[in-house]
Amino acid sequence: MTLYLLIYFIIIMGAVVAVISKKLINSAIMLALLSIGVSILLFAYNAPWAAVFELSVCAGLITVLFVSAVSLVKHDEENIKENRVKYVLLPLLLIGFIISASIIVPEYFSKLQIFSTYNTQKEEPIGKLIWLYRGVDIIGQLTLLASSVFVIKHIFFKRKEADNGGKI
Amino acid sequence: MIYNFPIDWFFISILFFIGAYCMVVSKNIIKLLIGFEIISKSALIAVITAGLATNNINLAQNIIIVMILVEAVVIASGLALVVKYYRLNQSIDITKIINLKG
Amino acid sequence: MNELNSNISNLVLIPLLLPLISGVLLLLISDKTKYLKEVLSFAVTGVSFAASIVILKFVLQSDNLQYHIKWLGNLSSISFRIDQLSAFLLFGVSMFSLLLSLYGISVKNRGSSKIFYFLLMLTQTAAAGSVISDNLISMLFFWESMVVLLYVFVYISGETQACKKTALKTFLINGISDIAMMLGIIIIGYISDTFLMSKISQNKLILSGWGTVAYVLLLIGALTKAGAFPFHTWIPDAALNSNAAFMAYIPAAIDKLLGIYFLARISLYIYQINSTMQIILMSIGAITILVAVMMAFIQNDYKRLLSYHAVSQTGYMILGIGTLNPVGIAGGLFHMINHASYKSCLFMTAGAVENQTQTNDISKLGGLFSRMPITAVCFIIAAAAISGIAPLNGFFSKELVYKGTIMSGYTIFFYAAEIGSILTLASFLKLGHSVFFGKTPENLKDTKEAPYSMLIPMIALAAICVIFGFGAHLPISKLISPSLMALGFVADGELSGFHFDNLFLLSLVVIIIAVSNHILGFRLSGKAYKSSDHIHYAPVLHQTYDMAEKGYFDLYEIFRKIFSSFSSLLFKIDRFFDKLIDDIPVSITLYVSDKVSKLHSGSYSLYMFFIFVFATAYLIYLGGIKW
Amino acid sequence: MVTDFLSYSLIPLCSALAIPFISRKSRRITEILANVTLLSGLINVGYIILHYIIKMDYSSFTFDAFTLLMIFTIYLVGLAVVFFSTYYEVENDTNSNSYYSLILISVSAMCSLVMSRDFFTLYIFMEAISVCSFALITSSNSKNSIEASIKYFFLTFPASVLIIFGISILMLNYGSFDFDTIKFTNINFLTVIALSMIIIGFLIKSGIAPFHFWTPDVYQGSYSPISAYLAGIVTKIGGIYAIIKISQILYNSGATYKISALLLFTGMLSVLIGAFGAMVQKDFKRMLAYSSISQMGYIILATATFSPLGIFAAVFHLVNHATFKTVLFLNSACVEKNTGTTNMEELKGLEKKMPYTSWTSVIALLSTAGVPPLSGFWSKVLIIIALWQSGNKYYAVIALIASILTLAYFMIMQKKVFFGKLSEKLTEVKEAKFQLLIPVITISIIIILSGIFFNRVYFYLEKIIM
Repeated sequence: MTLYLLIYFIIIMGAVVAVISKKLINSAIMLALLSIGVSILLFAYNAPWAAVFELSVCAGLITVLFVSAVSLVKHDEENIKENRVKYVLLPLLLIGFIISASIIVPEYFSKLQIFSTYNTQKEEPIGKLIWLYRGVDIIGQLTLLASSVFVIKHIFFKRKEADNGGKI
Repeated sequence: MIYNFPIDWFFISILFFIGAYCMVVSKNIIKLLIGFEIISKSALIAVITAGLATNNINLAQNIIIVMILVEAVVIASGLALVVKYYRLNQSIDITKIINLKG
Repeated sequence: MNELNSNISNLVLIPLLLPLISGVLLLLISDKTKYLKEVLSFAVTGVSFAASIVILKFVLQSDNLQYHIKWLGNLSSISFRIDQLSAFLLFGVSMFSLLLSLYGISVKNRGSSKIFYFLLMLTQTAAAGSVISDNLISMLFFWESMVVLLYVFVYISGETQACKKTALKTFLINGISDIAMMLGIIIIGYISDTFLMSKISQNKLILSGWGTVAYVLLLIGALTKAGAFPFHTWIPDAALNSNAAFMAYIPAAIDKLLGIYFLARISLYIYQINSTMQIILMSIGAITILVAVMMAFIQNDYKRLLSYHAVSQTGYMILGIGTLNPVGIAGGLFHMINHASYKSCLFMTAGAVENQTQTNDISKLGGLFSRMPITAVCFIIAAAAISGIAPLNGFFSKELVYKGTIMSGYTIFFYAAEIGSILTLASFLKLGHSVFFGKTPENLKDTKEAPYSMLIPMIALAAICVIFGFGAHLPISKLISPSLMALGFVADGELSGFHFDNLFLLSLVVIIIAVSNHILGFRLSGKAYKSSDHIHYAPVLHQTYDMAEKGYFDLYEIFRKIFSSFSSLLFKIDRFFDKLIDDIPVSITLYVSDKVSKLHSGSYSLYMFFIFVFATAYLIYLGGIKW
Repeated sequence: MVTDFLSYSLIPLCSALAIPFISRKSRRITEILANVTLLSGLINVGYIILHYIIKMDYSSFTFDAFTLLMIFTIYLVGLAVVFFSTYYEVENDTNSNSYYSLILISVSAMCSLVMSRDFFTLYIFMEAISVCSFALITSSNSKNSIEASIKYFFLTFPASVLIIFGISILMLNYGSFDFDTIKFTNINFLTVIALSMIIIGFLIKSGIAPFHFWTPDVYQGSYSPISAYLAGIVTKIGGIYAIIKISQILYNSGATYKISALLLFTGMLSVLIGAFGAMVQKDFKRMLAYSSISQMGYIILATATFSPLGIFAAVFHLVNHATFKTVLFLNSACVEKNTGTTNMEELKGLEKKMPYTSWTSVIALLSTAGVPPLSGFWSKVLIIIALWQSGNKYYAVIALIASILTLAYFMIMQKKVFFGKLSEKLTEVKEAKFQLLIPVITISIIIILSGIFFNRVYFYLEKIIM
């Protein structure tokens, strides 16, 4: 039980620091920490496949994307004068939220749990599940990937006269 | 390690709050995207907790895998939009784009 | 008798349709033709007069003449039924139309003269129609058309703006009273569920509940047409603003005939009126006599004085009809035709004088006897007739009326009538003396006699006064007693004939009083036309006279004030609703839509905040445990 | 997944993927390929539907009417937009050929969304559609379009999170998420909460009242044909379609009191905000955006009654709204291209210079406002009757009054833009190219025909509730 609390603590800390940090690079790194925390949690909940994907994609790819985007918009970062008050305020608000949520949320969801009727007898193996029962999602993922390719291609379409910057 | 459904949802709500706060408050679009990312993580945890509560973890894993893919695609297009916005406006301050109003 | 009856029956249509068609044709004739219009109208009225005489003769022999035309399917039928009374009236109406078409030749009107003749002939049609129609609805139809013709008649008979106002006043008074009459007729139709007067007269209606309401409404209609007391105010104004031809034709003759005919019909033929209503009728008659004659006495305008006398003479007829005994009714009817003749003759003399001297003010006139002898003679005969001097027709009909009032027992009305005739004689002495005798002012030195077209009708009417006077038994036996029988009253004893009884002596006393009063007035003021001043400026009378002149008692003025304030109130209410429905909703909509579009300030963070807040609010609402 | 229409979603997907390889040299081939695929799909679906509508015998009708109708609308609007945009920017060919492949992918994603039979597939395809539309919005490469796209990206993001939360709660109750298992097993409190979360998610996605903040900005800012595409079909399929599906699940279970109360309130709110918002708008496209919020509100009102007639009216209004909103936005695109501005103050008396555009948009406007002979009237009447029959009479009355408001602001706009006196700046304006008018005219004809022959359309629509 304490292990979960520890993992959750890491995740919450990662999130808070990611939001508060002044420099984008720090917040990107903190975001990676957050993803790693989530994948550990998944391992803890013995969902290995999900954890691996989470680790590789979110911690890896998305962090890389973020870092590259941050580096791309580097010189503009200085002149956005964010007043720090907003971010300093976050921890206080967070503590207030935690206290109030701790009263309402667990009690509400335990009541919800009473209602839940479903309980699988036998678990299908994940392979069969993905391919047979959730076969349709494959088409979904295919369309999604195709659309993402064309999205990137369309957004960075080289106009003859206007645009100069190519892809990163 | 005994597992407790309401506690998980308690932490999910906290994560959701942090993400929401970040998205509402921050001026820098990248910071917005980070808030976006935090909220997606909370959704991910929600799915796995539901899987655990009715112990059909494999279905939860399946959904999480697809969600990760979706999240990656969306973040990629989000960042592409940000880069394009930067290319056009030379700034990534969300509070500057208010000429569509009324 | 039947085939005779059939071709006689379409003879009925002649006094009706012939003037109508020729009137319309007349409009087509261009103005340039000389005298064609006058000749045509004279011929048409002559033919219709002849037709009325033939009908009269026929009706006197056989009982009555029926003629039905289906109209609007069987919803209502125009049915004519000429009994002796109707024939008598038809005769009177056609006679006066004939005389007036002759008189009209030398009268100048606004616009072309053919409109005058067109109106004259249409009035003849309307009057003939309303007199002979048996069905109340068809009578109403002709009666109401008279109102429009009246309006146009007054409108074209004068140039001034005041003439237009009088036309409107005439139209309103007559129009409203006609509406009252229409309601009365509808109620009668409702009570006796038939509109045919002959059928109703079988079982006469009694004055109870709706009956009284109907009777009162019809009474209003009849009195207005006859020009009795409360509704008479348009006649003096018309006298001032319109020409003599109109005054001689409608207010003097046609209106009196129709009004009293209808009064006779409703109070004697359709209804069995009780004693209270009788008193009311007789008191209206008496009041009309006194009030009108008092007003007439002080006038200095030739035609206005005559118009007030016309109103006062109506009082005698109403009094006569009101007595409800055969003698009184005969007196009323006889007085009706007599009055028409001498009043119309007097108005013609007024027209002649006005035509020759271009003024109506008697103070500027004088000594015209030597210059306009024929007009003067006719004036004297007519004046004598109206004031009831012995051998003339006025005396006989007034004598009958007096006998009727005495027999009915209410002698107070008799005294009122006598005082009335005294003042009538005094005012005519004043008029005659100031216009025809005395010193002629220098500018009237060379006035010549009026043209023949005016003189002939005057002479004819004066002759009628004399004939009806000396040979009184002729009209009574031929016209009055048959129509009495038609009304269901039998005249016991000899109606006509000259008998030296105290009534005759009384009339002599009346003459003496009037002459002495006139001489007194003359001595006092030294001027003929001022001979009425000693009464005019008497302490109490003076104020009432002034108020009457300014129109305080005039029903029409009172209503006009009330209505004008009422309409301004309605206008305010309308403006209020208009604002409520148009302006307020539009401004609210624009205000709200402005607020909604302001909500979109374009800033991303505000939008994001709203979305998160509303999403959580919805979740809390939906997520509540008790679903 | 209903597999008998699979071809409708796979063919556009394959042609989209094929485009970069085939049209290496010239753009013409891309345009032709895109048009042909959509045209063939439309003809195919159109033939099936019209065959039944005209013959009116539904004995051999085995398909799912609702899906078929949706696919027909998707292909109709898709083809109109593609055909329009091929001739819209001929001079400086700004659209890369990825523009057409993106549209084809979004068409295929929408078709597969319509065919999906469980919530998670619904979610995936919804995400695919929104990703495509992010890119499509930016295709005019102007500041406004990028701003619109970013706003669309961030403001509709909470929708997907809420839907995932809903799905996770659904997992507590059911092993799998497809509609039939949910519909026929017991619906307890937990399912109601889950479905309501999903409904809120889709409300945000379809730009309904409290979450309507992104709609005006996106429709005004985005590339004109794409705003027609978005308003016409994307927000409908990606948003309201799912809500209608959920109402089909819930409509005879007793547990819907709270959800229907909420949806009624939301529908009415969006009708009013749309109507009032549109009253004072200066920009033609922004006014159309507000009017589409209001019309979407009507659809939500119809679904909120959770009655067969309600669903019937909602579907019919959805199809109608798709047709006349596409016409209006395409016309606004023509107006913008020819006169250079969409500010209603400067546009006066357009009818004299651009008769076809004006008359087709007048027909569309009248149909939106619900003027009798046109199809808009029938759907509005059905909505009001559904509201009345399901007992909430006040909403019916307010809906009626709001439709008068709609007529009001359309009349104001019409008098100002089309029928006023020709302003001097517009004297040399020419009518839009004929090719740009073909899609608009065909859709107007469809509006008129479906209005006049409503009884035939009625029998077809009846199949949806069967």
